[in-house]
Amino acid sequence: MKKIEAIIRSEKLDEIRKALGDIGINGITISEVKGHGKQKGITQQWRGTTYKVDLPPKVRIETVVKTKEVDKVVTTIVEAARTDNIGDGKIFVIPVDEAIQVRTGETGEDVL
Amino acid sequence: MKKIEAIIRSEKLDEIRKALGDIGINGITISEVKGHGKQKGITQQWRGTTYKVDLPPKVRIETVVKTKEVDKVVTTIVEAARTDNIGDGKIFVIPVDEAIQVRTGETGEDVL
Amino acid sequence: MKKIEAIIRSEKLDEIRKALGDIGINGITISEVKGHGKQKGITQQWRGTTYKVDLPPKVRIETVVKTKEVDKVVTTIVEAARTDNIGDGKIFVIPVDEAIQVRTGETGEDVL
Amino acid sequence: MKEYDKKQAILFAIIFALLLISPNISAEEEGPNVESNISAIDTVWTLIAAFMVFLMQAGFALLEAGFTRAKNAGNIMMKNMMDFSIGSIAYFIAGFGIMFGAGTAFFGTEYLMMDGVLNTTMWGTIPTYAFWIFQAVFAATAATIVSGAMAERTKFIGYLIYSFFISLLIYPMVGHWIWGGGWLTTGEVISFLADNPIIDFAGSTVVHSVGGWAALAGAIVIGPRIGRYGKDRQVNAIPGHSITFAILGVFLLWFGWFGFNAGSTVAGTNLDIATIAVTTNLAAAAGAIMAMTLTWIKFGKPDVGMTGNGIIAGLVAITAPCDVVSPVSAIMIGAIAGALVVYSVAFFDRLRIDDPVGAISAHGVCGAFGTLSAGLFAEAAYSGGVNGLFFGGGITQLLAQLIGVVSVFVFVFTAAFILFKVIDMTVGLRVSPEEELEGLDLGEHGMTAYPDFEHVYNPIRR
Amino acid sequence: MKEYDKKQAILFAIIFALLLISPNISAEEEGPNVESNISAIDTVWTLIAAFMVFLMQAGFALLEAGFTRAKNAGNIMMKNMMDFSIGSIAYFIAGFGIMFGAGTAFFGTEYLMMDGVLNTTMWGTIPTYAFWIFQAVFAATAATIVSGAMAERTKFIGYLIYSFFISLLIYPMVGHWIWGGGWLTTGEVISFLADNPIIDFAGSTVVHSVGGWAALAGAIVIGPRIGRYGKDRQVNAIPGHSITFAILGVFLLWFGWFGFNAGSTVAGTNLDIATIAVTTNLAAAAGAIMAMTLTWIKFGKPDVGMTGNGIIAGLVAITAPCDVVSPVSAIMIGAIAGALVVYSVAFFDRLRIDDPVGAISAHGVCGAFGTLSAGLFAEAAYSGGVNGLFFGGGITQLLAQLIGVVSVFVFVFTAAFILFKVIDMTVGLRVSPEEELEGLDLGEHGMTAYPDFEHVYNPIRR
Amino acid sequence: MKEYDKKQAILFAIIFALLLISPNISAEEEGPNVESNISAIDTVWTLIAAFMVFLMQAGFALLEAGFTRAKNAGNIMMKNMMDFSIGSIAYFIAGFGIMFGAGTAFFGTEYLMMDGVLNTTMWGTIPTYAFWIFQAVFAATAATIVSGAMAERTKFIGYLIYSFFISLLIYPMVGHWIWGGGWLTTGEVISFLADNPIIDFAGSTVVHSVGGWAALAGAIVIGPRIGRYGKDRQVNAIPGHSITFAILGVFLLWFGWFGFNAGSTVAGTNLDIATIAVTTNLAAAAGAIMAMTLTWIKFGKPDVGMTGNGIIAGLVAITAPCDVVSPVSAIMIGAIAGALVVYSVAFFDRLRIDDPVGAISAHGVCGAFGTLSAGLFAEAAYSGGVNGLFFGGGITQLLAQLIGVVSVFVFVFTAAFILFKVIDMTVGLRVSPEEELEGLDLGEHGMTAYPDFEHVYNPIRR
Ligand SMILES: Nc1ncnc2c1ncn2[C@@H]1O[C@H](COP(=O)(O)OP(=O)(O)O)[C@@H](O)[C@H]1O
Ligand SMILES: Nc1ncnc2c1ncn2[C@@H]1O[C@H](COP(=O)(O)OP(=O)(O)O)[C@@H](O)[C@H]1O
Ligand SMILES: Nc1ncnc2c1ncn2[C@@H]1O[C@H](COP(=O)(O)OP(=O)(O)O)[C@@H](O)[C@H]1O
Repeated sequence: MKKIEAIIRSEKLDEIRKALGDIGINGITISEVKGHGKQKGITQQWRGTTYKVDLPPKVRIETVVKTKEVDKVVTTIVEAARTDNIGDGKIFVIPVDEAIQVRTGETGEDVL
Repeated sequence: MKKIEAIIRSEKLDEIRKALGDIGINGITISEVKGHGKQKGITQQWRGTTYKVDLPPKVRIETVVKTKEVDKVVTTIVEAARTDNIGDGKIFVIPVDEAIQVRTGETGEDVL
Repeated sequence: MKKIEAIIRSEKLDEIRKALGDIGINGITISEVKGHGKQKGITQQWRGTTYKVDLPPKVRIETVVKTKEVDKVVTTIVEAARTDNIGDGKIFVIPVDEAIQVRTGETGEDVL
Repeated sequence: MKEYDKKQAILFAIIFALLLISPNISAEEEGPNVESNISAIDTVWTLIAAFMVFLMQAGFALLEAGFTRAKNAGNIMMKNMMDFSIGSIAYFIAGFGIMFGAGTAFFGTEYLMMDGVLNTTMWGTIPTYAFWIFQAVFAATAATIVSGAMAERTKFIGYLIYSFFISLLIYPMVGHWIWGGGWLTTGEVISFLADNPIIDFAGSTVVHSVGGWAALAGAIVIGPRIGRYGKDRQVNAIPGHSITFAILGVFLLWFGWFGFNAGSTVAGTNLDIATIAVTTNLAAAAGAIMAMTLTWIKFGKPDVGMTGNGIIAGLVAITAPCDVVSPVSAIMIGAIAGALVVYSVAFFDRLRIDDPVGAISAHGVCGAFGTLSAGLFAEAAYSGGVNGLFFGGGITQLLAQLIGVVSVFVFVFTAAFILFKVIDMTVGLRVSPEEELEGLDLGEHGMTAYPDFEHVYNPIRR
Repeated sequence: MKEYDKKQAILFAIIFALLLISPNISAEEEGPNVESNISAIDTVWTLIAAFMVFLMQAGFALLEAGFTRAKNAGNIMMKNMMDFSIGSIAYFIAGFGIMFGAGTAFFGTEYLMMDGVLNTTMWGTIPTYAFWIFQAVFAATAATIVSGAMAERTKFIGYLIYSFFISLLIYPMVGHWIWGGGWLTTGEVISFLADNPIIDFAGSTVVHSVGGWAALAGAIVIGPRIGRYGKDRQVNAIPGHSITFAILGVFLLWFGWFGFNAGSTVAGTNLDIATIAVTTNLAAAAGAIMAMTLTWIKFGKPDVGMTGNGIIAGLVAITAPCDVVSPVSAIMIGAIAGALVVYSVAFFDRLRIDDPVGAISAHGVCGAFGTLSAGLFAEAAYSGGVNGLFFGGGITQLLAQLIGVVSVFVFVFTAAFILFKVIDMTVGLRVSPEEELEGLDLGEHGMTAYPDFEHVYNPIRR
Repeated sequence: MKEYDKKQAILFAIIFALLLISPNISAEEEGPNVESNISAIDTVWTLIAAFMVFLMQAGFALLEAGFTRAKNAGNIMMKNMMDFSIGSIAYFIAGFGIMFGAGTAFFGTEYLMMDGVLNTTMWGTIPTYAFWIFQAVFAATAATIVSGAMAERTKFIGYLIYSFFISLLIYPMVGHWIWGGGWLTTGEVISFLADNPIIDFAGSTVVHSVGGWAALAGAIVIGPRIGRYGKDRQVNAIPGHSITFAILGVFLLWFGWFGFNAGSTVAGTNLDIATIAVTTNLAAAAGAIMAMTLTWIKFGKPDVGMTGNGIIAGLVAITAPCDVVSPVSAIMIGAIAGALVVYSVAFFDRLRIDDPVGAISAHGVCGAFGTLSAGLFAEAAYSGGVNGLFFGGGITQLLAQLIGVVSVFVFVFTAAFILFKVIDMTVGLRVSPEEELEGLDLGEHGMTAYPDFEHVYNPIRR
């Protein structure tokens, strides 16, 4: 099992969720994060002082999937999330040892 | 060391924390997430239009524990978090290479 | 590649970001979490009733770095985050299998 | 000028002079005169005061919403819109008539649907409709007080039914007893009261205690919020979601209260309105200072929410005696109320009666105290005759006040208790535990109040 | 006393008596008298009413901000500050003169920069400046209505230009027709209207329909928000970010509306103000109850936001007939408006005309209905003569009302449509899709409204 | 009718006529008459204006809370409740007496605890108590201005002490000089002023500059917030947590300001109130437009918060000259103030004097400018005599104004500086850096303002 962490543009969330649904991925966890890679900050102003918000808000999608599905999922996300502009985001693949379904106590890739 | 990520019902947080405390687990990190596995969304209405919020809010508990404690911790969480209804949540176990305590700079399982 | 998760005092965020920037780490993701290790809660009051908020808010910095940079990054964070008081935080190092840049589809350590 | 003309002129002058001197005769036909201006001044004053009291609805809504959790904010705003709306209609249908109509010692029986009041006046100067709107916003105040005490767990439909009946019946009946010529100001039931009618100038009892005691009945019938009380006298804090909204509510209430108290002259030509504004303001200020000081001593830090309650407490207490006491006494009364509310909130928590906003304490307890304080602090120079216990008047007036306080408590508590029990047994008074946990906004209205913000799951605080 | 003296005395008494009886002569030189007090009462009343109407600006701002997303809140508050500011100046420069100046049947041509009005009065009693400020806050109300319907996508500069022209030209022209002695109340164009002038006491048409129809034109020209409508009649909800702010806005509007309607006598000595306050209040209450009930039936749960709209709908509808109908009729009118707004909101969504706050329905549709309702519900006992269709007056008055409603719709819709098109083709009316998605606060003002809070990315809701 | 009767009748008519013509004789004994109605109108007006000014407390609270961070919101609401409460009591004890009592050229010595004022009047028409409440809300305004400039770092106990002394002493003394018959309007110290008393109608100097200069002293003594200024003139933005609250505050202030300025006639029978309402409104509007335009030019985008400040600036500036200048001049004055505030805010930041809400600029600087502007823009047609520099009056009046501005600055800045230093050296003026970082809500009151929402750690913005 692998956890796929994708940090993406907020506006792309709907599209990605739809794309993931289409390839049969249902379990996802979403959280609000901020961050930067090579993207520049946004300049804002407040009562006469300008400043840079260099931590633009992003959405993080996490989904734990079967190891054999990793490539498909990554490709799907890349396709849906891509705008070809700086700030499109990053995806990380992280090993997962075990997954447990709370309701049943079952474990293994089948609970995903 | 393993990181145990449990995505659970918000209402169960107190109970789980107590249960973890009882088995000697102190270090935990909590964050607000949204997501879905097989749980259906909630229907809401706004000035005459109904819509589905299909990303119900959840709480994520993360705790990094000694490898030998993993089973005990998972079992404890499952017991405390379970309501036998859809939406009870999932637990993932993720390998951790190292842990460092900032205050002292110490490393290893003892800092947990 | 490794993901370094540092859970630190909010007030230290600026300093740490600066320090990481200085050693050439640009990609970071930040999120708001709550938690406790050995730190005690804060007592608050509300209209005559006192209560403990035992989940003080923290900031989590995540940065995925090349394996060979891990030590340098951890040391940098420890130095910048340290106040020698309880509540300074913890750092975890987690293995990462792969990283993908959404904009280009490129993979590998070079996208970090 | 001939003699004839002269005579006419004299006659004319006499008639004219008489006209002005006994002005009551003239008003209608004669066009503008001193009397019609009095009417105008009194009407303008009464209406503006009524509008200010109306704005207290917003104050109550924000105080309640701010003092409770985000997951119930929509429900709370809705309740506050609807209790005023339903109350207005109920008070129009029969409430006003039960309160101010002639009838028995216990309720009036006139003015159904305000029929036939067009172009009539009340108290000689203001149109009956001006008086109606002023009284209608008062009725709505009594009704809305209960909302706060039963917040975060009351079924919406049950709340609507309660709103209708308190505005139609319970409040108007008490109002009749004290302001409508009923038994508490006449000798019909207790002859002692004929000479010593209860003093409740702007309604510490008529409005606030009625609301407060109905709130008490409601809070008892409905029970505490889930998680509010632990074992062994453990009281768990459930902090409100926005102190900013709550204190904005306090400011709006304070503002409206000037209309509430000073407006109760229903006459801008009664210059007592100046003194009343001063006593009202000083009592509120003293209530704030006292509540702040006490919480500082008791808990180590001055409590913002409770200080807001101290202001309300001071305002409620001064409402009855605002025109019979001196400004210095007003400071005393406000300060005592500010202390009372702090201890009273703790007291009801001890009894495990859960009142999220402190309505029972601020309106019920301080309303009772305020009514009694007229029997303690009244001074002839202000009251035009009556002296209270502390100013050499003995306990006569205090006794009258006590009779009023007790009888209103007994009646309102009983009536409201029955009303809530009946609601509970029919449509249901309380939402399910699941709905309560997830919030009434979702359960009752299918919405969330702040969908753009990340919410925190707030565990019960110990 | 000699005969001579006697004669003098008689003469004196006569003169004095005459003086008082025909009071218009006296005011200036004589020092205080009944007449000067009338002026004072009327001025005090008009000014306070104007201040209350001013506060409606805050109500509109909060209603709009609360009903829309957090990412646009700063822009919305800014628009509401600026439409009032720019509107005040525009109305000072020429708006007032176009509206109330003598001139043609279609617009007035006096009072440029309010030159020379110092120490003059209007309607005999109040200073022209008192009348100006009362009218200025009305003009600003008409202007600000549009803001809500075009929220979350309008370019700020375009909005400013629109604000200027509605306050300078469009609103004043309609005002001239109905309140300024223009063709809708004289026989110049349609002689029928000379005997049956349109009744629009406080401006259901002059203010609210003007705002509502301009909003309609604006919403059509600018198009719906991104994601608002899907395929196949799919309407996606875009919930607002704070129901608490929105309903606080409703309360402030309700409060201000008392000044709006009752203040429109511009005379505190006109005791109709009491009846007007009552009809205004009851219509709002009935609107709330009806909107709540209907949403309960239609959607299964009572809708908080729509109930707030129901209140506004009731208030808008009663604005025209508030002084010509009975309180019972006011309840009817309010209830009908409360129903209308629910269906009208759905109707415009069917047409894919996106109005985030329901301004077109509440102000345009209910304003038209309210104006017509004067022709249906007017009663001689209240109106001083005119009876509506339901009270035996036949359709005469209704016809006059209809002419007013239709001609104002045609003019305002056309004028506003052209105005928005011209803005669109020059400086641009709509922000870029990128800016809309990321929020106008950032794009137009380089800021975020709530930087200390974690925001949720709110996907479009289906 | 016999000759005798005739004579009597004539006599009667004469007496009656005389009675009405010289009305001062009659008031007390005669029952209602023209004079008593004047009293009533003036009292009603003064009280309602006072209530409106009271509501400015809510406006100040929201402006300050909105312009600062969420972690201090509870503390800010608390300060705003308490400065009014403590100020009310202090002004009751001795403040009013120092300000309006007879005494020396520098302070009055009457009215301790308002003893013996019952049934007395001021200015002939209104009860002393009506005057007191109007003045008390003014005193509280001066006090609360400082709160904003010292926000987010002031120890609560220190703030309370400051509040007490500004309301008891500093503000009343300045008030005495200008409104209480003190040296700035008599010739006692500078004989030139006897003929050219300073004009400060509603208190640009008495209220706003006093607040503003005390704020300057406070901001200097306490120092900037942590992280506010970097190296090399670097100014870091610390955005406020809710622009919606802040602009709601601006609207409430604008509303209250109508009472502040027009109410300062303390007479509704003085029809200047109409002109004053107009000048007040136009100055605010012009301030908004100017501040918006300038920020647009300077920073590329129109700034919402600064536009709010522009409104306050316009209002502060017009406060002194509101009854002596024409509406067109009012637009000028407002526009200049709107520009001034933009540059002044930048100027104080250059000096590293940290004022989170811009109080020093809006109230101090624009208050001084507004006072001077009376010497520039006064016109005899409005002022009843005095012409300013731009209207042919030469520099005489401007000089008088300048003397007033400078002497008040020197006195208030010095007195407040000493007061804050003493507080600093005794109970402490500033919280610890740790408390400041974590927020005063936790440190001072053991609470958080918005516990149900996820907060963002907001780094200092560069
Ligand atoms: N090495 C990294 N470690 C952790 N998070 C990263 C890393 N690189 C990028 N991110 C996250 O991904 C988001 C998008 O990154 P990216 O698209 O690379 O931004 P940019 O286009 O500016 O380079 C960032 O906001 C950050 O939260
Ligand atoms: N495969 C997964 N990957 C990541 N998160 C998941 C996955 N499956 C479930 N989750 C998270 O766990 C939460 C609860 O899941 P679950 O109990 O499976 O929901 P349900 O009962 O509807 O199936 C979801 O809201 C989601 O945040
Ligand atoms: N074992 C753990 N697993 C997950 N998170 C932890 C663990 N230990 C500590 N944390 C996180 O690190 C934060 C700081 O921890 P720490 O500095 O150890 O607190 P303390 O100083 O009280 O021991 C905590 O708030 C928590 O979020």
